Amino acid sequence: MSITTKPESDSDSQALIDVNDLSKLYETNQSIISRLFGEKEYLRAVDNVSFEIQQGEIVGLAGQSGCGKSTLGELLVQLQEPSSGEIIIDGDDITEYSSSELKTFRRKCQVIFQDPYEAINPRFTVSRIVSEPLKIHSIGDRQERTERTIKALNDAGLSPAEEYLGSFPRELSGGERQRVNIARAIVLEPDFLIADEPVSMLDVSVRTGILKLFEKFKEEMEMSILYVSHDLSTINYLCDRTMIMYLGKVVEVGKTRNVIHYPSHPYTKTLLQSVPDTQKQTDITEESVQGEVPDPIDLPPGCRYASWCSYADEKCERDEPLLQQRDDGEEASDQVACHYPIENNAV
Amino acid sequence: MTLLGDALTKNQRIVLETYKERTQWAVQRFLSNRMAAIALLIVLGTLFMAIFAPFLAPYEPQANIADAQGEYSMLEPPSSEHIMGTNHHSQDILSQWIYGSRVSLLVAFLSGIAVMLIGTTVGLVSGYYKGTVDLVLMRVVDILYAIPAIPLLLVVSLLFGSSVWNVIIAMILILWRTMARVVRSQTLSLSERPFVKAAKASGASDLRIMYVHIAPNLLPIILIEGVFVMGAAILLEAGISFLGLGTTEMISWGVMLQLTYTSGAITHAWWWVLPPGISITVLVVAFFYMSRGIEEITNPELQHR
Amino acid sequence: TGGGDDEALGATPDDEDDYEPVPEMEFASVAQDEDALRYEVGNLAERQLQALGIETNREVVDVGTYSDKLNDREFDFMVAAWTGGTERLFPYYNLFYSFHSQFANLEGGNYTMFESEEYDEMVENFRDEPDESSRVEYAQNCQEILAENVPIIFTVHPDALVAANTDSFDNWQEMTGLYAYNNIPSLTEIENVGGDDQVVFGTTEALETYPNFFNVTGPDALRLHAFTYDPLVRLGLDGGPIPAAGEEWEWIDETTLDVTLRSGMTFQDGEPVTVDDVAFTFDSIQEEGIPYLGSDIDPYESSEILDDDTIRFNLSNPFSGFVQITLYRIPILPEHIWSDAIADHDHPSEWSDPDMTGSGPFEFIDYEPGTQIVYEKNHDHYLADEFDFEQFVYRLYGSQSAIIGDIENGDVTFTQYMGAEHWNQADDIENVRAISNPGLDAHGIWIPNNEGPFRDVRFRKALTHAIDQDEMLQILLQGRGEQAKHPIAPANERYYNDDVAEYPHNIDRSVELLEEAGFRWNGEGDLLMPTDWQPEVEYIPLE
Amino acid sequence: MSLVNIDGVSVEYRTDNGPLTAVDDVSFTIEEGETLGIVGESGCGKTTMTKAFLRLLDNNGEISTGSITYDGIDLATVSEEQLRTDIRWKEISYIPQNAMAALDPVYTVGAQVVQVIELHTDNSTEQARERCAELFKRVDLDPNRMGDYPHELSGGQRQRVTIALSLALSPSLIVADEPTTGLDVIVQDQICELLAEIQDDIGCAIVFVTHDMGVVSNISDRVAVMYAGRIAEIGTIDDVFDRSAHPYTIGLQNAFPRMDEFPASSALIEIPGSPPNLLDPPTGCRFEGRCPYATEECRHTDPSSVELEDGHRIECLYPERRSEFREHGNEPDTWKDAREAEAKQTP
Amino acid sequence: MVNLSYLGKRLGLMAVSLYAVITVLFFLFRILPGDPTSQVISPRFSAEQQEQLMAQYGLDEPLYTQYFLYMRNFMVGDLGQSFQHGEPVLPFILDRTINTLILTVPAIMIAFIVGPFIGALFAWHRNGRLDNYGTAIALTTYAAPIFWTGMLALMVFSFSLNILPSGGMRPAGEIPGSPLNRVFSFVTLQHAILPIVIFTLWRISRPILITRNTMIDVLGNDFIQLKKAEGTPESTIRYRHAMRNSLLPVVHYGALAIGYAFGGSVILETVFSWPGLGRTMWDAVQAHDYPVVQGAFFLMSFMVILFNFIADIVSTWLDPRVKDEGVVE
Ligand SMILES: Nc1ncnc2c1ncn2[C@@H]1O[C@H](COP(=O)(O)OP(=O)(O)OP(=O)(O)O)[C@@H](O)[C@H]1O
Ligand SMILES: Nc1ncnc2c1ncn2[C@@H]1O[C@H](COP(=O)(O)OP(=O)(O)OP(=O)(O)O)[C@@H](O)[C@H]1O
Ligand SMILES: [Mg+2]
Ligand SMILES: [Mg+2]
Repeated sequence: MSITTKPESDSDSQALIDVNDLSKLYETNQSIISRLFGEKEYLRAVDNVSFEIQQGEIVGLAGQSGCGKSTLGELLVQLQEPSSGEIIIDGDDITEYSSSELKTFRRKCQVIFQDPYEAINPRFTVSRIVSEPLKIHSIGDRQERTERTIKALNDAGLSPAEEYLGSFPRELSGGERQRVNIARAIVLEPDFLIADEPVSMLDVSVRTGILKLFEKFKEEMEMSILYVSHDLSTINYLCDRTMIMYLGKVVEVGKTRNVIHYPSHPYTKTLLQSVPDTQKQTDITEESVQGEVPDPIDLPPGCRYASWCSYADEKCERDEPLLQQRDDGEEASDQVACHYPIENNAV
Repeated sequence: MTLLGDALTKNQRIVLETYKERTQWAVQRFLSNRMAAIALLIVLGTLFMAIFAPFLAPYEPQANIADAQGEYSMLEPPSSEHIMGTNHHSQDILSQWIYGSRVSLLVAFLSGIAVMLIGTTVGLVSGYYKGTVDLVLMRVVDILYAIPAIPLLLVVSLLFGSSVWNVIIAMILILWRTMARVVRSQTLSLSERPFVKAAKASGASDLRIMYVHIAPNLLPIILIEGVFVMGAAILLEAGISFLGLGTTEMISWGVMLQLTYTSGAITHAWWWVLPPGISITVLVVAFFYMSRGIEEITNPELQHR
Repeated sequence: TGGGDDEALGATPDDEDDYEPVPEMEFASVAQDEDALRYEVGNLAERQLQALGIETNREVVDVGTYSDKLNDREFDFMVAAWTGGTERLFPYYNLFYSFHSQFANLEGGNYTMFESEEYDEMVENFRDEPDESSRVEYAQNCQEILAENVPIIFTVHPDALVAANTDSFDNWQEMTGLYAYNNIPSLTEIENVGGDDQVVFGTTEALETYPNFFNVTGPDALRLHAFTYDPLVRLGLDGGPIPAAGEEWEWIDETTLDVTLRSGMTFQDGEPVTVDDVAFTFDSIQEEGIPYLGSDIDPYESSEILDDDTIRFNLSNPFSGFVQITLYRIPILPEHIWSDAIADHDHPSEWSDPDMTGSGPFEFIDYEPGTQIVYEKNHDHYLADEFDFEQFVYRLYGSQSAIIGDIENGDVTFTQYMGAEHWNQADDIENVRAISNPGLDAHGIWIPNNEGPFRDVRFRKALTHAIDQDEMLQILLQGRGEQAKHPIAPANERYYNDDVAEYPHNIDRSVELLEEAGFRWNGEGDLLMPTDWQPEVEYIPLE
Repeated sequence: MSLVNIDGVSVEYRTDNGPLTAVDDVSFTIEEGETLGIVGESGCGKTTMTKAFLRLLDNNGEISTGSITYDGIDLATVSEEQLRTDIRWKEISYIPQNAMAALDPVYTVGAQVVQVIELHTDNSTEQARERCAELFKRVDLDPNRMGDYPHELSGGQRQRVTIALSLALSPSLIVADEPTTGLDVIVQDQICELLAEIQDDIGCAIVFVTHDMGVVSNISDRVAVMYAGRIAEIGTIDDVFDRSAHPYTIGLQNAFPRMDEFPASSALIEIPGSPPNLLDPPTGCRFEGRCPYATEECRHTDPSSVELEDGHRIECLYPERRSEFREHGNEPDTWKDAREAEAKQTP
Repeated sequence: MVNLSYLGKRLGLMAVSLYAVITVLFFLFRILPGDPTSQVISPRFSAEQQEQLMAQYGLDEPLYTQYFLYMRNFMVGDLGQSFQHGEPVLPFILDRTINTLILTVPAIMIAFIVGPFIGALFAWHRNGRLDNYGTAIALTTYAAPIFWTGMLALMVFSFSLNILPSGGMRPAGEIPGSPLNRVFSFVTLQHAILPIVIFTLWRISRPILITRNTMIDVLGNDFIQLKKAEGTPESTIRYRHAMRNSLLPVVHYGALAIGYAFGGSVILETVFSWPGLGRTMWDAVQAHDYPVVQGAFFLMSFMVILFNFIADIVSTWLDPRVKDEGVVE
């Protein structure tokens, strides 16, 4: 087990969210045969993760599929019980909340789920979906709730909102659904929003509008947003700071500009090179990764990235690198978990 | 304010219109399935017959009818006097047949509805809470599964005596298990769906999540299974009637068939043997086709292919 | 189903406050699959009683609950019956056991709690009287008392309906009572015309308990034991005792009977049958107890062996039916087989795979519960030459229809316990001889004579008038039977008394009688009784 | 001569609400050994088009007009038996959309490859297995994984298996329907690279369907941009990306955030509105409702295909205004106006 | 190496289920109205005689003592002695089970082997004429009360045409030499044919309908399209791919059906006078012969539970995605 030093925020203000050594283990499902002939196994979906998010900040969280991004997001709103670690929001450890405290907490913290097709109840009308959180928290009377619902829909970019109130999700396009989804999340005017891959399922022509909404929320409502995505180009567009995850670990964190333009971790670099870009054209000759991602159930002892990494040596295979402040160079004021961070070489 | 008020009425109108459209669409779609439409007609016809039995039946179903000379007419084939003939006790088969529909439908609807309620609740609780609750409830279901239906029905009706109500209770006792399983497995997957997580993230209570968010999504499957249960209930009732544990206070189709069997009418009184058997078969098939009709409306997968 | 119509049947009370409705009564019968006739009688009778404005609540119970209710006297109306084995031609059980006040308690068989000193005396005379004609007179007086006091609402005496295939066997001669063809004397009469050496008895009655004799709990099993074991006497086709293992018998006095054993008899394993075996059988049954045979063994006190061939029975009390009932029902078991069994088990009934060797006309070959019992003729038996076949099969069926189908095609030789509808069917078949054998059964509706309104004879009479016995006869029995006046059936020609009080179906007469006894009706036609009602006529003696 | 000639093909689906023309009078060619990208929004008919090649349309769909000529054979009318034995897989293989679900879950992946080899060749099982191992190596999969079941492989690995499968008989055309959608960037990059390599190796033509402009620009020689059942623009990569002539293509490019700029905010412009309902398509140009340059004429006249340069064709009434469109296309205001205009029209 | 703790857990769960079944049954029968003695003990018996009988069957002990006694004997395979027949229960019901299996094994085998193929055919031609008429027939054979169809069949083949026997397992008086002879003989076949056909017709409808419905879903899966694109012949797609993928629910339903099959069908056995376990149990229920009823119930429950376990294993083989307890993840 590794000890993680907590990355220090470069901001002086009091952090809104403070996560310390958070882990989540899943018991793996096995078939009856393997149960008969084997042992119980665990999957480390989130492994000893620590970070902070400031008021009014958009933090990007990137990494390949299955690295634990969604799990981390769900931990932050207690949709999953952490296996260990603490999550301090506004000075309280939310992992110790009672169910009534949790309910109060949930007014302040909302999630936009990964898949807009799945995240809204197909049997509810738009107005019902959006006003449901108000009802749950007994906010306002019917009239007032409708007003707020309409406002939230308008804020989410669905206008004229009245036209949509009576529709069912399946009568909406993907972009419209995602907006309903967003409206539901912001109708309580939360302080903190987790946006889990909010645009990955959408057509390019509607993505942009959604991204712009987040900017607006940040600016107009001082909302803190954890923006989860595996798509670095949207993160580049939107986020103040960015965290890169690999197999349950945070491997690099820092100002977006630094992370994307001056990556320190080899993995970040690979990620960046893989982003398809209309400008990049057919020059895909850059070195690309080879080999296999290690099995998250059966992790190697050293650096998890070593098997992919072109710079890896025995040390990498033996010792697990800790997340550390980088000290060299002004541009790379971020933290990285690598024995041999890349020197200042912009992509 | 007025502006908003206008908006509201407009919204409500939209909501109403969509509901109306959807209902209309569903009805149309159901009726455009010819078998489902016929099935519905059969079930409604039987329902009509059951409700208005006293007005439709020419005789008391249990009366031993004697003619003016005090002569009984036993095992008479259909005649103008007795359109469907008489049975061995000089009872009017048409009247028995009409009254007999009551028990079948009563058994079907009551057990169907009760099974829907119980099965859904158990399934929801089990699938939603998972863990120990699930383990315990599913063990109970397993145990129920391990006990065969007809023998258990027999024991239960022996235990409580044979009456329509006891038959229904026994039926419910047996049939809720499948519903519970089906609902549970759906709930298991539904409760992992992001929209349920979203409700949770909004602070909804467990009860609210189960009944407001999850249950409506189960409606189709509950209906389909419920209608299936209704068919099964009719058959089970006929089965235990056949074994002589049928209802005593009301004549049922199952009891009619049992009488044809015990009295040996099978070899010669076709007018007595055929109607109840055919009616049971047709009604049960009708329930199945109705469930398929419902399935077709509610399962988008089936709509295009 | 409520009582009565919307109008009062008879007089309405002057002041309704002095009256209360007659309490709701429970009307019980066994379930249909156990006894269709009793069940149907219940259905009909209940409707007819309700016509008088009596509220009833129908309860259909299984046999177990049914006997509990009888034993505990927890019923208002109970459809019940005496079944008619041929030994019931001596109506000891129907008259004595069921109505003597000695049994009007929770242990006894007088379920209706009918009590009358006059009757007790009369029926005791009947029991003790060795002289037949006097005995018949006593019995007929008993019948008169019963008919006048209606302790039970007597309904019908169904005929015993049997059918036999005539292609394979002919010369069918029926015995009086229930077992018309299924008895040794009838089977000795039949002639093999089809060349088939097998007689198959088809039935739907699963045996209660078989084959251990000490386990016997019902008439069917007992009947089959008479195939493998010889009793001292058998009953002839007319129902009178004829010699079997006992060649002759002689009453020494009211409580002493000498029986001479047929000589030269052997068990099927070759051992001789001796008087010791007879004594052993009676003694062990008395000691070990076979509940079903309790009342049969009851009068037996002890036996003495007078010589190699003669045994003397000493009775504890006079019992004129000892020969016809006890000696007929209790056969001779081989001592050399059963003495070990008695020694080896807590109770001999626990011997689960008993050796079925007996001295009887048939050898037990195989028993497959639920399927069949197979017997083969015992060629050493004194009756061996009389049987015109080699094998007797007791074959179980799921339904009577199947039996009839098989009688027609010859797979079954004969059947009994038929329902009227099946019998009609069989009667229509050319190669089947279907007979409607006058029965000894007596059906009725048992009522608690010591409770509430039932205490008044007129109330009981009124109920009896309300019952349409003819409808039962015509509908339920399809005319195959007789209306009942008392527990003795007309088929019992010797004892039957036809000249007794009768209660034809007549609602007006019922109303009249009820009014006389103080009952009234309210506007809805419900029967009312005065709040302080007391019975006035509790017993009507013989003139 | 071209490998495949698609000439005036329309595909119609029978639905409860009447016939739906998913592909409407489309003509183009596929040249030997080239990669043709097809891009377009969800529901514009990409999958329908590709399924038409192998006549794999759903039961309620049919090719209503036009011909698809392959090697002199009209695929639209050839007998089912000949199609099955001569064309399918031998000549044209297929990587279906959602390829991760395209493997039979109850057979091992190796068995499925072996099955298809045995089906079309006289190879013995042993030979087929060898060939399979070869194919696995070709797609960078460990041949030992032939014994695995699909669910035991990651999404990317499954995708490789379907590619291996499609190569089994060295076809002359591979039709790949969104082979990278749903995969994370790194894997997507690997797959694209793999397809490019394979093409170099065996010289087959590839039809590559995607909705990701970035991907298509990286991999294709030529691109067809589909919109609402029509081909809005088709041409080489340079034609379509640098000399875009159709307003829709221009709009699509705007919607892509770029990695090389930071911050990139100002560049993102969404295309307002949504595609028309194909059940009841509007008269005139189908993009008219969303097009900032639409005129009255566009509303009534169905634009026909105009060839601009050699092989660069668009369906637009104003091919001559294309440079004007391109210039204004980069300004957010251009698109905003259209949106407001549309909003005004709706009520 | 077998994971003993997991195997133990599974077996433990099975044992718990069985234990619960036995316990529930034990008490269920003892709260039936009419105590068990009433069947064995004629009302004519004296109090003394009754007590003697109660003692003989251990019925005079308090309920909990009876229960513990029962459980203790149960552990050593002693299920008591039949009130009715005086025989030990276990050999008695096992013997009846053989009779039952003569009817049910062929029926279930045909139903669950042929049924899925028919269902697959229907699904393939979904909404075609074959499917429409075929499903209607399958539904009808399921919906027609089995005793009614049984009666009609008897009437036609046995009473009217007289080509098949009317019931029972063999002609009267014939004694099967050996158990093997009882099962495999021409007469048995002759007697069993009608009930087997009726039973099969009734049983086969569920596998048909289940397969059909599941397969319609499966046919919508992408891999079917790919198989088609590969040029795989239709029949291969239909049976090797689509049907195999649709078998899971059939297997689980089949496990139940096989389990219940050990108990036979009371109704069928009644109609065809077949001395199977179902009929025996029904007689025993009526006679309050608890040891037999409990034994029979136990046997069936045991089989259901056992076959469920087997089905769990079979389904992992059929569909490698299946996790514990038959759930596809
Ligand atoms: N409920 C669960 N039970 C067991 N394992 C889980 C569960 N949820 C997630 N996992 C596993 O945890 C790991 C992290 O999953 P997570 O959904 O957080 O990934 P992600 O980064 O969001 O991926 P994606 O980009 O595909 O959304 C994966 O290996 C996943 O299989
Ligand atoms: N079987 C069908 N029946 C009726 N309509 C269909 C059917 N299949 C597709 N469609 C419709 O045809 C149009 C084109 O569908 P198609 O699947 O070709 O789109 P696509 O471009 O591949 O979209 P995506 O990017 O979502 O895969 C859509 O409007 C779709 O709804
Ligand atoms: Mg995720
Ligand atoms: Mg597609």
